[in-house]
Amino acid sequence: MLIAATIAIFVVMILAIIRGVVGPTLYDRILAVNMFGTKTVLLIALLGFVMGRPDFLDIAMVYALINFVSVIGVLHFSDSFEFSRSPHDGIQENGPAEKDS
Amino acid sequence: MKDLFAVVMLLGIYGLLSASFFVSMDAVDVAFTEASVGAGISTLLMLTTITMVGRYEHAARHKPTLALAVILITGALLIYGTLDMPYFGSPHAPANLHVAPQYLNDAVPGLNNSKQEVGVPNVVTAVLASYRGFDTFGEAAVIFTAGVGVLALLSVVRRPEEDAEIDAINDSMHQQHLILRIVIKILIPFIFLFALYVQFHGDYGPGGGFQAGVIFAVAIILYAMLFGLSTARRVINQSLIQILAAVGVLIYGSVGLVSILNGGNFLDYSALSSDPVAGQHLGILVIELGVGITVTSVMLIIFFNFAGRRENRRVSGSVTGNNSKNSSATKAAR
Amino acid sequence: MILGLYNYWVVVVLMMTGFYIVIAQGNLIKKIVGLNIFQTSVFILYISMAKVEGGSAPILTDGISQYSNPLPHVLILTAIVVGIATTSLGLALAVRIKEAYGSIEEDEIQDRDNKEC
Amino acid sequence: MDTVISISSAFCLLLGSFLCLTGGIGILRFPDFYTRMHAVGVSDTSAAGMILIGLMLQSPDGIVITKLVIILLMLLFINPAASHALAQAAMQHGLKPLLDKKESDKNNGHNETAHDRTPNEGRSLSNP
Repeated sequence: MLIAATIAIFVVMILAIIRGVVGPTLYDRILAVNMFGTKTVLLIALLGFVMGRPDFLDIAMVYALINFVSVIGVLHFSDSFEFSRSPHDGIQENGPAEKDS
Repeated sequence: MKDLFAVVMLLGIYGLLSASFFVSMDAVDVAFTEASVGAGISTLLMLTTITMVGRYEHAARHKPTLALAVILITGALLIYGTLDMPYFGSPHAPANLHVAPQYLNDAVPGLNNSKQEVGVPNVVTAVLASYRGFDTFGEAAVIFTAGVGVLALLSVVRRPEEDAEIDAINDSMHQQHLILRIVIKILIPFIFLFALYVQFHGDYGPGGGFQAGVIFAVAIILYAMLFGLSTARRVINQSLIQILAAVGVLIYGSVGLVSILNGGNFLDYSALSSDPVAGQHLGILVIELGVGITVTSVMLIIFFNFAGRRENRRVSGSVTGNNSKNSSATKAAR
Repeated sequence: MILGLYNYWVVVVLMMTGFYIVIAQGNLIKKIVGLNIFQTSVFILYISMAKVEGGSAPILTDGISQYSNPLPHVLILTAIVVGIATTSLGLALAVRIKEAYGSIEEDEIQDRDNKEC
Repeated sequence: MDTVISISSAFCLLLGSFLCLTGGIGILRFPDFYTRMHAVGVSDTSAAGMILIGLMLQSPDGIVITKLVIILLMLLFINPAASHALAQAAMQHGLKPLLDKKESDKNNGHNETAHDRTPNEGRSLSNP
């Protein structure tokens, strides 16, 4: 059962990576990273049980924390991103999202 | 990829991935460090840099054929070289036969009739702090040097009238983050508690000075990001952390000197106390503390300098920034 | 079995990816990212060499007799922290270069240098 | 008692993995950012809760359970806050939800321009 859950999480991690690579907008990528982080927390908790030494959950805690910090940091810095400096600003923000539909 | 932001995001994912790889390879301490450093701090620093140097790369690449040829040849040679290497996971690999069994034996009381030298269950901490104490001392010095280097490269002299302007920008920007601020306020004491646990539990579980230092720094960085840099500057004095960075390395070095004065060798903790094992415990605790202080303050120095530089640029460029924001808004509205 | 060497091949592929980025890309930030990948490949090399078949994490408890090799873990642990320190130094240099030259593309910097000479 | 615990733990783990998978498919297949975020935000938190509860039922001693509870609490704190911040930032940066698109596609082109203009004007007012 543990193995099945681990495999499921692996699959979801791969899906998240695909979204992170494809992701048309900035926020899609942040979302993918956030999701990947949560899945890593679960994966590490599961791996501890699979390997029979479940006393290493500290690492999972650190992951949860770091994941949060990096999402907040990314948002903080993307707020003030100097998008205006790039020539294809409007296209980057609106174009691909419309293409998806 | 032209968008450097995507590159950094993927690097963050890569850091998380390699950390989970380390867990599956039994290297829990390494995974701990990589989690906090590789996925957290380095992503943040890269992002700060990108906000300063621009988000898109715009040069066309030159012909990559030569580079491709070089890496193909090198890669082929390296793969040919691996043919002589021991198989993956083999217990008889040379790397696993020499000093490592001795470290493990020393740590296990009563195994192979060895005398217990360090008596710390976490062998990684024992090796890090005791057997290879010189190495770690060098690492602490390297980190300190890097902090000094960043300080020399990026430190800015702030004028007081700019502070007010920065405050105004921060206030307007952080009005929206009310929920986050409350969550963070609740969370930060627990993060500090957790960092202390990691710091002093390093003998018995994964953790130690390096990791705890990074977690401490992360908590303060979180505060600085949500409450504004100048608020955090008021809480944590800049010159204080610069002094603390040096104090950490000095604590480490002075442990070595004390052990010399007590008649041992440099960093020989057995001389610290009448009971060698108790001396080892004491020495490891103190030098982990030194490492933790150094890492925390160097990480803070690095972050504050990067972010401070960025804020200064933003203030000086705020007029043009506003103009272009308006123009882009009108462009979008059309 | 030659397949028992696969961990080294993964390391070689990663290392060459990082190397390629460092030599073929003109953007300084990308070069730093490439260095990071290169660095991580070395970490993976060490850690995978430390893994022992049937071994467990080197934190001693009762009832487990086979542990992985702790020595490479120590080396890599410190290497990671030093790596972030050097990375931040590199990023700081990139910021200064951007301020001095107005660009972080290698060839543009080269052009400006040539003009000034 | 043992069988009850192991069965319920297995059930929790399976449910958690299923929720995980739905979230993964959601992030890949949904058409725009906000729907993707909905998929991730909902499934992530509940899947994490389910899997951690499943692990708690299996854990051998108290300290492990305590750590798992702490992780669960942290996730319950952090995930919604992060999702909230993300959505807010996206909204403020002017990323439009894909609400009116389908309807306006069914209707004629006139409607689309009208729909498109309203959110843009709102944005330029709120973001001078």
